[in-house]
Parts: sequence; structure tokens; C-alpha cells
Amino acid sequence: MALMELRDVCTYYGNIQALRGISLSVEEGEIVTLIGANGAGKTTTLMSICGIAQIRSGSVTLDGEDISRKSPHSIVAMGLSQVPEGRRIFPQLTVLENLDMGAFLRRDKAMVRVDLEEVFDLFPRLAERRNQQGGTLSGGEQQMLAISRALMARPRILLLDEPSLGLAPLIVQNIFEIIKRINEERKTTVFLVEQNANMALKIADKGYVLQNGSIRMADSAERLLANEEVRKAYLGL
Amino acid sequence: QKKEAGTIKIGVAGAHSGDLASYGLPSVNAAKLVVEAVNAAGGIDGKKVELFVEDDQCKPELATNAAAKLVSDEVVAVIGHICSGATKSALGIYKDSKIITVSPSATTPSLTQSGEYPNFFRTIAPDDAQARLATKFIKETLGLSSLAVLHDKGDYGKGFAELVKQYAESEGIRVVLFEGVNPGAPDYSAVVNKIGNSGAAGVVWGGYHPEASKLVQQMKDKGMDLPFISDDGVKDQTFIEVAGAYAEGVYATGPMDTSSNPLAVKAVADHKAKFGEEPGAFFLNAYAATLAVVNAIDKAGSTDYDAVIKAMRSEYVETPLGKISFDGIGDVIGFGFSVFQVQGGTYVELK
Amino acid sequence: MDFFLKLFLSGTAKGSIYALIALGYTMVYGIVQLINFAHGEVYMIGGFTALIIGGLLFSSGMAVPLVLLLSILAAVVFSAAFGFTIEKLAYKPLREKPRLSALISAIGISMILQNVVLLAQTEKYLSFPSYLPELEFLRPVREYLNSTQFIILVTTAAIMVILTLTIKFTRMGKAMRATAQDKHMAQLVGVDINGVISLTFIIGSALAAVGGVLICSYMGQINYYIGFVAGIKAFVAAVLGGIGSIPGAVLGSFILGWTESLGTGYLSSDYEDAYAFVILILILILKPDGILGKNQKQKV
Amino acid sequence: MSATDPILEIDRLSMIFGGLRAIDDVSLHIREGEICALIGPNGAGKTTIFNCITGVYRPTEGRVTIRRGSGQREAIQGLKPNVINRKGLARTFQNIRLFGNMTVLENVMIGRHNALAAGVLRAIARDAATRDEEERLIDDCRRILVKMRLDPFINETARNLPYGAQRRLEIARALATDPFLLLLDEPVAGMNPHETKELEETINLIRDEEKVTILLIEHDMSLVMNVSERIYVLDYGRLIAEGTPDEIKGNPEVIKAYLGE
Amino acid sequence: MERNKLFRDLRTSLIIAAWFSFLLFPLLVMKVSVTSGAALVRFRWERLPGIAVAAFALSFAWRRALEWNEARGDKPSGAGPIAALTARARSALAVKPIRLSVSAVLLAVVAVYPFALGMYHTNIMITALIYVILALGLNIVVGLGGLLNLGYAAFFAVGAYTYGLLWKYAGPAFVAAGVDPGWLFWIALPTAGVLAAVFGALLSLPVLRLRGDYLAIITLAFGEIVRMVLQNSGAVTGGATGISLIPRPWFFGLRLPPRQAATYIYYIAVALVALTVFVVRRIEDSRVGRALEAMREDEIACEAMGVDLVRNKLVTFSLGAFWAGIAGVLLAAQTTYINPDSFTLWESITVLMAVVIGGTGSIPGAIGGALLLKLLPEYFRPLAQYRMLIYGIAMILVIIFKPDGLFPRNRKKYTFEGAPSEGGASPAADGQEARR
Ligand SMILES: Nc1ncnc2c1ncn2[C@@H]1O[C@H](COP(=O)(O)OP(=O)(O)OP(=O)(O)O)[C@@H](O)[C@H]1O
Ligand SMILES: Nc1ncnc2c1ncn2[C@@H]1O[C@H](COP(=O)(O)OP(=O)(O)OP(=O)(O)O)[C@@H](O)[C@H]1O
Ligand SMILES: [Mg+2]
Ligand SMILES: [Mg+2]
Repeated sequence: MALMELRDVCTYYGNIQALRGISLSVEEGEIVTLIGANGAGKTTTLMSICGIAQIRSGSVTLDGEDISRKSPHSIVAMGLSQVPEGRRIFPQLTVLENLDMGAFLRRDKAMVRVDLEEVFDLFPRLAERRNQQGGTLSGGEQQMLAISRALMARPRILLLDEPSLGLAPLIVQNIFEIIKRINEERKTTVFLVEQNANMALKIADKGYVLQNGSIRMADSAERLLANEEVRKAYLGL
Repeated sequence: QKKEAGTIKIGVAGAHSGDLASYGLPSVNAAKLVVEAVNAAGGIDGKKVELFVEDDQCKPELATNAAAKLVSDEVVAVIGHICSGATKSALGIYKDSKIITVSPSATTPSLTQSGEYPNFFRTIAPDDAQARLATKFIKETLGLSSLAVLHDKGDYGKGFAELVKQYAESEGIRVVLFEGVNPGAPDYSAVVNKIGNSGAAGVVWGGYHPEASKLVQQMKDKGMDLPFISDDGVKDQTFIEVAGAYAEGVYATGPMDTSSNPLAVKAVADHKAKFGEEPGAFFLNAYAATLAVVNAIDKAGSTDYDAVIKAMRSEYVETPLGKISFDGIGDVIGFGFSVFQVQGGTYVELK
Repeated sequence: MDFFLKLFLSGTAKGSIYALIALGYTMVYGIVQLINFAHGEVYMIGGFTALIIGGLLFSSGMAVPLVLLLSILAAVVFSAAFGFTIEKLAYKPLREKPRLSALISAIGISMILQNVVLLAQTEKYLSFPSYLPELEFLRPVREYLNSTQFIILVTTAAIMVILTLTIKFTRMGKAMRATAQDKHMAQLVGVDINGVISLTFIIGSALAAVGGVLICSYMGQINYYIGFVAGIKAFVAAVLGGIGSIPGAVLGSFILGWTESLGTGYLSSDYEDAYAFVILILILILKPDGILGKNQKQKV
Repeated sequence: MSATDPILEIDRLSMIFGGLRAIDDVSLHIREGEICALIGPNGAGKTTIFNCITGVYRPTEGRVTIRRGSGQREAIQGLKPNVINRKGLARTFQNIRLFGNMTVLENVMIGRHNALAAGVLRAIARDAATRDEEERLIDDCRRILVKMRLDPFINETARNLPYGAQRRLEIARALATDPFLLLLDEPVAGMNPHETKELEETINLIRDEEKVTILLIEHDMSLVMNVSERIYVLDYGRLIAEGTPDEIKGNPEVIKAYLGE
Repeated sequence: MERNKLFRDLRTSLIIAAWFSFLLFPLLVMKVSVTSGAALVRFRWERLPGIAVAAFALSFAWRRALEWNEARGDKPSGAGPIAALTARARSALAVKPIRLSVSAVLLAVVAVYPFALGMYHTNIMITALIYVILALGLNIVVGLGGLLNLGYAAFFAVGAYTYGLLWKYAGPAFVAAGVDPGWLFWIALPTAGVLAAVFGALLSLPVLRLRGDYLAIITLAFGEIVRMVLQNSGAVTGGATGISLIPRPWFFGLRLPPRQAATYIYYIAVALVALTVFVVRRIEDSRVGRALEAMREDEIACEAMGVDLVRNKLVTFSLGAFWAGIAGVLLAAQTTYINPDSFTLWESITVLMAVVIGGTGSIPGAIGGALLLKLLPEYFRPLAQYRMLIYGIAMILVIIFKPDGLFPRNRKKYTFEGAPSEGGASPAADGQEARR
């Protein structure tokens, strides 16, 4: 059984249909990437999964349980965590408090402290800024914080919306390595949305191409990387 | 609109909602009680009396609307309004439409003394009469040489306070403090401290009872035992209810004690029976106003404006305030004013 | 000097009265950014509930301290229930809507509550019996500070400390702050924002009820309209201190109390409110986010 | 004055937030007609420099001066953003800040706010001159939109535009203010390689046809290396290198701090 | 399935009924009265079943209504019967003859109103029209400028007192010279507008950098200070006693009886409303209006585009104040009596409610909102003491079911004709479809 599955999901903003019946599945331990042009509906897909955007029809299941009518916080409590589009840092909380919020549902205080150190190791920049207000961080620093905050939850399944956006080249490489490592070491399942399709497909097991609110292609990452159409439209080659 | 044969329409206007509703609603109850009694006794000349109740929230512009409404309802007379300001703005309309207006509570002297409003009457003394009486009492009976005069900044309270100040100074009493306080504030301890600091020998309050009770309470709490003299906005059983033991010893001017008047006893008892509680402010004044109107129409034998006005001025009527009539400018005659003091939980008239 | 001390203390007492109401105000504002106009009415209802329940218990011959305790408890329970219900009914449906809509809803609720009490109880002022104990040690200085004032002051301080610590350090407090800043993101880290918001209203209203009982005991009277004026003052105090900040609300209240008291004492009480408002304007010109408010300037 | 006299000069600029020195004694300059890039690790202070230039922040120390055409050199640090904009400096924002509920056309119209004169009274009277002005305005805006290849979206609500189009609209709106210097903050962030390529052309076009000098911040090295003539590299608020793309690519310090590999 | 839902619904309603019976018990069932310091409580048990039943029924209806409302919101516009109707009405209005005849009918109704309905209705309509002007003015500040102003009544007061004081001080001279003091109205009208505008500019100058609710509270403070000054400077303004016997506007030297005077003032008010609408529309559709729109969306971006925010806000404040001043003169002329009680915080709040309930930023909204808010309580008069309660409930119902107001803003959007229409597919770069 797939860990997470979307079946014929349709989502609307007011009367604009953003998702037109999306079906996809993510197996435990996989890295799955979703690519697509701007406005294809990638972000909407993530928001539909975690319940922020109400889906109008179809279903989302996690561990076989239908979560499409559950409230976001109880979905999160099932082990899902997200790096949302636009970073959504709590602007008036410090870096440390933001990270703390990431671990909001965790009870294992000791482990949280260990994870905190780990995150600071990954992004030394954040360690330097630990007492600065989140809202005054630079764009890239906020992005690092958003990723770290999601990691602090030690999720079973991690949703990432364009994690490399606004990061320096050196860090971008890092980010993909980190994702790969987390997936391998912690057995975290990863669902990755990226503009940098090249990098994303390189670390992913499986990929979906979204166009205009519908799944256009679904295949293994390698095959998508090799696909002419994909190369032309999304990899800029 | 056709005039329904057989009914005499009387309006009741005043603040029935908003922050001043507690002064307006008792007059509605009073009018209702009178009208019920009149109708139960067969009405006036066989005609039933019908009440039209209009709210003005004590706001001038709403008062004009209420007045216009009553005009279009073709009332003969209006019991109201409650606040002087609202009364002023409504009176022009009543005057032009020839409607008699009897206020139970509007005390601004100019309402009658300006001579602008021949249609206006009131069952309450104008501020100057009370102020004069209060000053006389302060000078002659209490023999105070200095005063702190406070008021609630309102038309009524400040008017009274200013007159007392004026009369007192002309009598040679020093007014060492003259200030307005915010009505409704939770705490007056700063101004109470100031009274203490001013060295005043007595305190005059122009305004209503809620503030008065806070003031006396806070004064006594601070160990200040100065004579406290106020107006008929305070000469109200509610004041004693609210201020409790603190009310003891407070002076207030007000219409002569008519509480033992059988009509007053009955009115209060009726109120308790019908509404389940003690009546509120200006209840008896409104009761008397309604009786006066009913009586004048009865005596005039018609609802003709001039005839009724004439009857208002010439005929006496038994009311809870005593046997009253009105003088040429509309002020009430037939029941004088007295100074009262709270003694043992009730206002006792000081002869 | 003695006069100054008296004025200062009465300002302090007045400030703590404002603070009792401002605390709940600022708390609700801090979490949902709503100027909760109905807060003053909840305070008034707290007072009425205490009067009613207290009266019932007292006339049944119960001991005074117990009457006090139970009537405060009743006030807290019912006010909290009101706060909870109001939020669910009138604010929650408007959460994602323009902010002014919720403000209008709050004004509507305020009108409804006032009129419900006016109609179902009375339009008159009622005497509010004080069940508060007379503290012996204050007797010699009662010219400066009486028992009720003292009790209000202590209660305010205690509530402020507890609330500040709760918000700063507990899990719930963190959830509240996160909810305040970004509701969607708070949900995405697992915060049950409905629960948090309900709880905020419950706590805020419970505080209002405590304020209702204590302040009415101090004034010795109650009426359906006392909430409106008090609510506005508390709102001003909360803004002065930096709205959303708990210590700010208390500080703002004290500054308001002192200004009014000293202004009355040395100038004239005619302009009592004006002094408060002038101070408010001056402070906000110098510190646009209030005294203890966070600078919410966003980085671009 | 010579033609190579810089049109923007930043002299020993520092910006301190609390105890944090976000910009530390930075001096740089831009000459007329150049395309320059400002790069550096996250949090190096790039956006802060833009904010100091455009008046969002008042620099703690240092001077920012401009010279337009053959005019006098004037200091602009500490002036208000709208005043600086009127002097001919326009910018885009790292986190897109469009007027989301307004149409594409309207966004650009706001950009031309200062090119028009009608005040309140003339707006009420709506005299002939005002009507003319309004008509010309729409034509002007359309011309700019065509240039930015946004004309297909002209009546769309800005918020509903694809991300790439939104970035271009930010540029169009800035261009509408008739700047001589355009500051672009991460113009291709969130764009796919294809869109990046297109924007590269657009940037060149703006410089060549509109004669606008450009200073840009970007993390996408393909764009930076392709369009810019000179590059400044910032790290921890300090300037660590300056040079042509090739020089920068080979600079070991830059590689270590920023580029990687 | 359906049955299940119904069952659940009923159960929820039962719980809610129980909850409200508990919640309202002390206030509605118990009744307190205090005699000689002791509170006495009476139980009105007969009310309890009523409360429970009402709560049960209302909660049931409430949830249904909310559901319906949500469904309505989700539906693509143009699907609901009402939407279809408005759409049809709109397209009909686009045809010139129809538009003309509709306006003619409207004009005729407005013109004969005072004759058809009598003095009371004319009077309340004048009050309502005064509030329409106020709401239109405040709408400039709140709707267009996005600045929350809770002290708007202050400018209203400036207007009313301009006329009042002119009358008080210049009136006797007029009378002595044998000139009808009603002339003063026409002098006061522009003077009051300008004075209020100047006040608006002066008062707002130091505080314009404040944001959101801080601005709101400062304006509230200003409003209260102005009222206090009016109240306390009795020597000049008459203090709490106010100024009375203010003359009605000059009418060719005739002293009109109240009924005709009301009609006359009604026409003046209608003309002023028309003027206000005209001016506000012109401003909205201008460079200034666009800048305000942008300022509301994003101040930082707006400033970066060279828009002077301070100047814009100042203009907004004074423009708003201007109309309040005008409305003030009308008020003074209508009531012939003014005192500070007409300019309390409640007045400011009422106008704000009119703006928001009508639809923030919308001109028909401001008009509709003000008419509703001022006329509704008048028509509620037969409800007597339940009036304000019902009024509060009505307000909440409106705002919950129409959170964007009754007539939400339908902003004129600048468009370029000759471009593909919004609905059409626009060829975007490289075959990607334009997002819609
Ligand atoms: N809040 C909203 N209201 C209305 N429409 C929206 C909203 N958010 C997104 N949309 C529309 O839904 C569609 C899908 O948007 P979405 O943000 O999911 O795309 P995306 O694939 O994440 O694009 P990007 O690469 O720009 O992040 C777009 O057409 C967009 O215009
Ligand atoms: N208002 C502020 N208060 C405190 N610190 C600030 C503020 N603004 C910026 N900073 C700090 O200054 C540093 C520089 O920020 P800046 O936004 O200029 O970085 P940047 O070079 O643009 O980075 P990025 O590439 O991530 O956008 C950062 O470390 C940031 O945390
Ligand atoms: Mg997206
Ligand atoms: Mg940056």
C-alpha cells in the first residue's frame, strides 16, 4: 500500500479550478518529485494534501486513511511536515523559536535538542543568527530556516515546495544532498516540488509532470530526465 | 392618516436605549400606568388614550426624528423629552405643529424663561430655582464658607453647578474648586483627593446619582466627612439603594416630599406590581406630567391646542407630586422645593 | 508631596482597574488582531453574574468568603462561556474575511449584549455589594489606598506575571504566538488554531469577569452600560502599551491612570480624558508601536 | 565631466542592525550604460545595499551619490523612497510586491504616477489637459508592456499571473517610472531555465533600447555570467571581489565563499 | 446517509440548546433586584423552555444558512439566480435608453418623495442623507485610503459648529441689518467644508506614519478631544448646553413652516449627495484614486514607485473631512440645535458601520449602508425597546452573510481595449497557457 495517495483530486480557488483531477502515489521511503511550469498547480497540490486548501472532490489518503476532511493540524500530527511556498517564517519569533515551533508536536525534548544541533550544523548561518527575529532574516536565510523548521518535526513524510529558491549556488547543492541524506538515514519519505527540475530528478526515484492542473506524465526519474519533451520544456536544454 | 375616532394620542419621548436609557425608561412606565388607569376608568370623555413611545437616545438629531414621527402620528401631547438638548431640538417641531410638550426632567431654565416655547411645560423645577434653594440652604442652614462644586459636564449637571457657583459667590461663599468629572468613570479618587486638598468645607454635586454615589463612597473611604449637597438628579431612592450606608447624611434639593402622598404611594406600588421593581428616575415627575395632560384634555373637553394649553395653565390636578398647575411660561406651580437629607436610609425632608 | 503621593496612588489604583480589562483586550487582539469591542460587555456580564449568583448564595445564608469565591467562580465560568460562544458565533465565520467585517460584528455583539442585559435585567443602576474583605493593615493608610484598590492592584500584578510567563514559556503560549503571526503556518506545524483561538477568548473573558467582580465591588454599582466606557479606556491603554503585549497593557494602563490622576489633581478634571489622549498621541508619535510593542516593520 | 564618471557611487557605506554589521564599509560605483551584478552568499547584505540606495533604510554610515546626465552629483542617502525614485532610481523586490488586485495595466500606470500632473482639483474638474494626459498614459503603459512581452496579460489581475510574468511585471512597473538606473533583486528566482533565458534577453534589451543602466542581484550564475559586464562580490557585508565575469569565476575566494565546486 | 446527517444535525442542535440554556440562565432566567444592599433573585422558570426551544431551532437554521451561504460563495459567479439577475440588470443598464429611463424613474422617485410620504419620512430621510454624505466621505478615507478613522465625528462637529458659531456671533448682526440669517447657511457650507479639511490635514499630519489600528486609536483620541473642547469651552461654544435656534437655510426671504422647510432641506441634501458622489467618483477614477488604490495594496511598493504616501494620506484625510464638514452644516440646519452629544464616538462608529456594511470602498455601498443604518432603526421603532437588540442582530447577520458588504466594491478597472478579453486564451510564452 502506498504511504500517500491522491485520487482524482480537484481543488478550486473560489470558482477557478486549480487542480483538475490529480492522481499520484508516494511509497514509503521514496523521493518523489513534482515538476511543472509556473502556475501548473504544484503548490496547490501540496496545500490540498495538508488540508489548507479544501479539495472539492477526490481523496487524499495517508497510510490508507482518508485525510481529505481532516483539519491541517491533525494531518500534521500524522507525521507530515512541510516547507511551504514563500517560506512562511513566523516573523516575530526568533530563529530559535521558529525551530522550536517546528518541533511543536514532539515530546522527546532531549532528541529535539540533538536535532537542533544538527540543523545548526547543516546551516551554520542560522546558528549565528539564532536570536534574530525571523522576519528580519535575508531571503536565503529564511529559506534555510523554513527547511530546518520542517526537519525539526522529524516527519515521516516531508513536503518541500521549491526549497532551493533564493539560495546561493553553494547552498543549493547542499540542499539536495541534505534531502538525499535525510531520505536515506532517517527513511523519511520526500515529496519534492522544484523549478530546478534537473537537480530534483537527479535525486528522485519517481517524478510527475504537472501541467495546467493535470498530471501530464508520470515515470521514473531517470526516464523523465531522458525524455525529450521534459528536457526541452523544464530543463532548458 | 385618518384619525381613529375615539382615541386620544399621547406621545412619550426620551432616551429609551443607549447609555441614558435609565433616565428615559421610567417615564415610559409612568405613562403606561397612568394611561392604563385612565382607560380602565373609561378613558377621557369615553375616548381611550393611546400611547406612542419614541426613543431619541438623548441625541438632538434623533429627537427631531422622534418629534416628526409623533407629529405624523398626530399626537395631541408629548410627555418628554428627557434631556434638555433633545428637548430643545424637538420643541421647534412641536411648536410649529401645535403639540403640547410636558417634560418630566428637562431643567434648562431657558426652555421656559426664553418665552420661545408657549407649548412647553415641565413637572420639574428649572435649575435656577433649585440652585437658589441649595445656595440658601448652604449659606443659612449649613453656614459653609467655602465650597467645592463638581459636575458631570452635562447640560443638566453643569447648568446647576454653574448657577450654584454664581449664587454662592454673590452670597460671599468662596468656591475653591469648580470642576467637571467624567460620567461613567470607574474611579473618582483623584478628584476626591483634590477636594481634600482644596480645603473646601462642603461639596456640591451637579449631576446624577451614579457618579454621586461613587463620589460619596470614595470621599468617606478616605475619611473625608464633608457635607455633600446635590440636586434632584440625586434625590432618588436609587441613589440610596446604590450608595447604601455611604448615602447617609447626603443633602439633595428636590420636589417636596410627596412619598406619603397617597397617589405617589399608589404609583410606586402599581409600578412594583406591574414591573416587579422599584421605579427609576423621574418616574413621579413623568407620572404627574401624564396626569396633568390627561386632566387638561379632560377639563378642556377637547383636544384643541389652545383650549388644552389654557387648561394646563388654569386647572389644578392631583398628582403624586401634589396638587399642581403651570404658570404662564410653563413652569410647574403648586409644589415647592425642599432640601432633603438621607437619614436612616430614606430621604427626609428638612423643614 | 503628600498630595502628589495621594494622586499617584489613586492613579495607580485607577491604572490597575484599566489594566484588569486591558489584559484580556490585548490578549485577544494579540492573537486574532481583532479590536474586540464586546470585551467590555463581557466584563459587564461578569459583574452581573457575580451580583446574581452572589445575591442568591448570600441570601441563602452562606458565609461571606465562600460567597465571594463562588460568585467570582460563577462570573468566570459564565463570562468565559460567553467569550467562547461569541467567538464561535460572530468571529469565526469572518476569520478569513476583511478585518473590518469582524470589527463590525464585534460592535454588533456589544450592542446585543448591552440590550439583552438592559431588557432581561434592568436599566437601573444596581448597588453592588462588596464581599471583599477589609484588610486591617491598610486601615491606617486608607486615605492613600483602600483594601479594594489594594486587592485589585495585587490581582492585576499576579495576572500579568502569570500570563506573561504562560505566553513566553508554555507550549500553549508558543502556539498562541505562532497562531497570531501566521495561522496557516501554525497549522502546518501542528497547532490546532481553533482550539488556541477558543482558549484565548476563554482566558480573555475569564479575566474580564475577574475585572467585573473586583471593579464593580470597588464602584459599588453596576449597570448594563458600564462595559462600553471601560472597554474604550482599556483599549486605549492596551494600544498605548503596545497592543498585543501583556506587560504593555499593564504599563499603558498605569500611564493612563497616572496621567488622568495627576492631570486632575494639578490641572483640572474637565479635561481628564484629554490628558490621557494627549499622552497617547505623544507616545505614539514617538513610538508608533506603543511603549512595549514590537516594531512590526517588515523587511523588504 | 567625463562620460565615465559614475552615475551611482556608493562611498564607504555601512549599515548596522542592532549589533549586526550587515554592510561593512562598502564602496562601489556604476557607470552609465553598464550592467553590473551584485552577488554573494545568503545574508551577505546585497538586498540591504539596495534598501540603502532606494531609501528603505537610512545607512548608518557612508554616502550614496548619483549623477544624472550632465547634472550635478547629489547625495541621496537618507531621502525618502519616493523622492529617490523621482530622481531616477527604480527597483524590483526580492519577494515580489505587485499590487496584486490591480490589473497588469494598472500596475504600470502606478509606475507612471509622477509622469502625470493632475492633482485633486484637476481630477475633479477633469479638464482637457487631464483627459489628454490619461489617454497618453494608457498608450505609454502599453508600449512598456509590449516591450516586456506582457501585452497578452494586459487586462489580467496581477495576482493571477504566472510567476515569471509577475517578475517581468515588476520590471515593467519600475521602468514606467522613467529611471536611469534600474535595480533588480533576484529577477529570475523561481523561474525555470527557459524563462531565465528569456529574461536575459529582456535585460539586454532594456539596457540597449531604453538606455537604462542596470544593477542586479542574482543567485543564478548562468544569468549573472551572461549579462553582466562587471560583478561585485559581497560576503559578510564586505566587498571581497570585483571584476569581469571571468575574473570572478576564477577568484578562489569567491569560489570558496560562494560558488562552490 | 442523508438520514445520518439529519440525525447528527439534530443532536448538535440539542447540545447547542442545552448550552444556551446554561449560558443564558443567569441573565435571562434569574432576575436580580437590590434592596437595601442585599441582592434578591427571582427565578423566571417559565422562560427556560422558550430559550431552549429557540436555541434549538435557531441553531438548526443558523447552520443551514451558513452552509447555504458557503455553497453560494463557492458557486461560479453567474450561476445563482441572484447573480443571474444582477448580470441581466447590468447588461440591461448598458443599453442607453434603458439606462436613461431607469435614471428618470429614480430621479422622479427622489423628487416626489417628500410630497408622497410626509414630514416624518422626509425628516428621517434628511438624517439618512446626512449620513450618506458622511459615509461617502469616510469611505474616501477608509475605503479608498485604507486608513481606519474612528474620530470622524470630530469633522462632523467642526462643520456643525462652524454654522452654529457663525449664527451665534454673526447672526445678531444679520438680524439687526434686516438680512435673513438663513444666508449664513450658504456661507457656512463652503466655509465648514474647507475648515474641516484644514482640520483634517492638521490633525493627521503628525500621525500619518502610524499603521492600522494605531492610526485608528489616534483618530479616536482626536475625535474625543475635539468633543471635549466643545463641551468645556462653554463661553464660546455654549458647552453642553449647545447652540439653539439655528436658522434654516435662506429661501428667498421666506420663513418656511416646518413641513416645507424639511422638504427644502431634503432637496439641498439630495443635491449635496449628488455632488459628493460626483466628486468621489471623479477622484476615484483619477491619478489620485489609483495611487490610493495602490497604497492600500502595498505601501512599500507604492513608495518605491515614487508615490508620496504622506501627501496622499493627507489628501485623503482632508477630502474625507471636507464632506463631514458639509454634513455638519446640514445637521445644524435640520435640527436647529446642536450640542456635543451629536458627535460622540458612537457617531463615528455608526458611520464606519455604514461604510463596512455597505461594502468598503463602494459608492453604492456607502449610500446603501448609510440609508440602511439610519432608516432601519427608524422603521424598527414599533419594536420599542427591542429595537436596538434587533438592530444589533440584523447587523451581525448582514456582516456574516455578506462579509464584503451589501454592495461590494466593483472597482472600475482600467483596461486596454484591443487586447484579448480576460476570458479569452492569451497566447503566453512558449505554448504555456496563461494562468487564469
Ligand atoms: N489564492 C489563490 N486565489 C486564486 N487563484 C489562485 C490562488 N493561488 C493560486 N491560484 C491559481 O491556481 C493555479 C495554480 O497555482 P499554484 O500556486 O498551485 O501553481 P504552482 O505550480 O505552485 O506555480 P509556481 O511555480 O508559480 O509556484 C494558478 O493558476 C494560480 O493563478
Ligand atoms: N531589519 C533588519 N534587522 C536585523 N537584521 C537584518 C535586517 N535586515 C537584514 N538583516 C540582516 O542583514 C544581513 C543581510 O541581509 P540581506 O537581506 O541584505 O541579505 P542578502 O545578501 O540579500 O541575502 P539573500 O541572498 O539571502 O537575499 C542578513 O544577515 C540579515 O539577517
Ligand atoms: Mg508554487
Ligand atoms: Mg536578498
